[in-house]
Amino acid sequence: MGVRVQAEDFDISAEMAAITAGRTDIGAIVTFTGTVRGTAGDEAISTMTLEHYPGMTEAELARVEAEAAERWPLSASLIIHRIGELKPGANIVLVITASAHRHAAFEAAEFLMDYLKSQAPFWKKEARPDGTADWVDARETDTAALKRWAK
Amino acid sequence: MGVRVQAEDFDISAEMAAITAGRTDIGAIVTFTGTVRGTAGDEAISTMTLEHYPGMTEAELARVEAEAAERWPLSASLIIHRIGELKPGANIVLVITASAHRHAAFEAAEFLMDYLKSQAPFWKKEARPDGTADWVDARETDTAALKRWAK
Amino acid sequence: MTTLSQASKPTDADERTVTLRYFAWVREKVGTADEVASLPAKIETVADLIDWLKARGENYEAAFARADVIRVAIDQTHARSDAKIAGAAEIAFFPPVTGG
Amino acid sequence: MTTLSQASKPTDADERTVTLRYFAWVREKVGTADEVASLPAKIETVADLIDWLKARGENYEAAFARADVIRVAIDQTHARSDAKIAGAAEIAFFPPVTGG
Repeated sequence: MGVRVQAEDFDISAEMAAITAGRTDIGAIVTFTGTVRGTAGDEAISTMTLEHYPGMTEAELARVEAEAAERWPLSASLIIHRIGELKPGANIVLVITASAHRHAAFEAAEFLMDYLKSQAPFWKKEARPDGTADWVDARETDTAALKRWAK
Repeated sequence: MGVRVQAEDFDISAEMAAITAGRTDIGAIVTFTGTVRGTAGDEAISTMTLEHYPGMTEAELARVEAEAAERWPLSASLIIHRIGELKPGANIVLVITASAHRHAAFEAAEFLMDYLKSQAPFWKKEARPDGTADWVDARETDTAALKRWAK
Repeated sequence: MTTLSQASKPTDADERTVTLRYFAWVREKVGTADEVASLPAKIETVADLIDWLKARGENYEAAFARADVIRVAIDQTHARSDAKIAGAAEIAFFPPVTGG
Repeated sequence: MTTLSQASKPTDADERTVTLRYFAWVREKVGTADEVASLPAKIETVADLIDWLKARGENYEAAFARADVIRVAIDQTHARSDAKIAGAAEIAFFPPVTGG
């Protein structure tokens, strides 16, 4: 279990190796990687800047991770979210869930992403090649995605 | 898009890099990795041997991958399945799905795994430390998992 | 622009000191990332605090113009606009989150 | 053990040559991974073929004892037990798959 907020990139193979090292109880590992797209609507994006709320971000991610561990039989999980200025194609977020069975790993990873997107205090600002920039609006679909996890 | 059946291990970071190289249209990448567990029920497993049907295996995997690409807006996908004798903890299968949006990537990866598990001609034989071995029985839950994808 | 609550002079006993933090476009509109504010005792809820802030100047008025979209955290925990702020050390205001 | 269809001598015109393949425990019980068989013309479906194979010896009888769990592929495509085998070059028998 772990939560990291960092400017640095991450390496999935290395993170997976750290999670599975010496363990033979894991049968299924799901990873989700979010990356910066080069367009927003039909406009080109030159950079994306991620702002966050230090302290609260880590607390929210840890709370969401703990809830996933309560709801699914997870062997391990990891959330890494990058901050700062990122180029198109760059990694933004990595979620890893490991379990004995695949459906638990898949569901927990989706749950973590749905909650992360609507609860963790991160904000994206997209800059265009002409120097203008806008804050990304929250999407209704991300809020709607949460509803299926209601207990 | 791609399908590989091989004895060799795979590296997720390298496979993801190959899929995403030079692309900025991808926003979400999901990977599923299946690994050999060290126990079956409450018995220890020393090795797992994967047999397959050369030719038909590749054809089935390609067919399932094509169906996923029809049903979800995928930017890319990859299926690698290992064969031969594997130790507990070793990788068995890797599925990668990439899309502009996360729900498509998650759903397509689950679909590929559900179909692969019930359609692709692979068979597992588990050997115990005492030298005895048994073919793994198909699980009803894997067949049941398919039903949610019925069109 | 000046409200009765600001016009009336509070006593020291009525005031509390709280750190206010702003993020993303709320921060840009207010013009600062954080500040320490002395709040009149009559401010009981998040909604009261937003009303009080909006009266402090055009920058605040612009930042909180659409109060319905502003999200709030009291001591780093998500809170509703009717939440009581008694005992809070840090109150943050920000747009709906867009990470991930 | 010998059935009428095997006892009767077919003419060359009635026979077809097909490769039979076996996997996993079906292969182990039959005792071979593949073989070429000459099938009497009267074998029309997968089910007919399984009945014919079961009569060929105890190893086949053991392999196909639970015919309901055996899966079949005709020319590397999944097929049902009532599928016609006319024109098939390769017919494979195996347990339910367990990969992934």
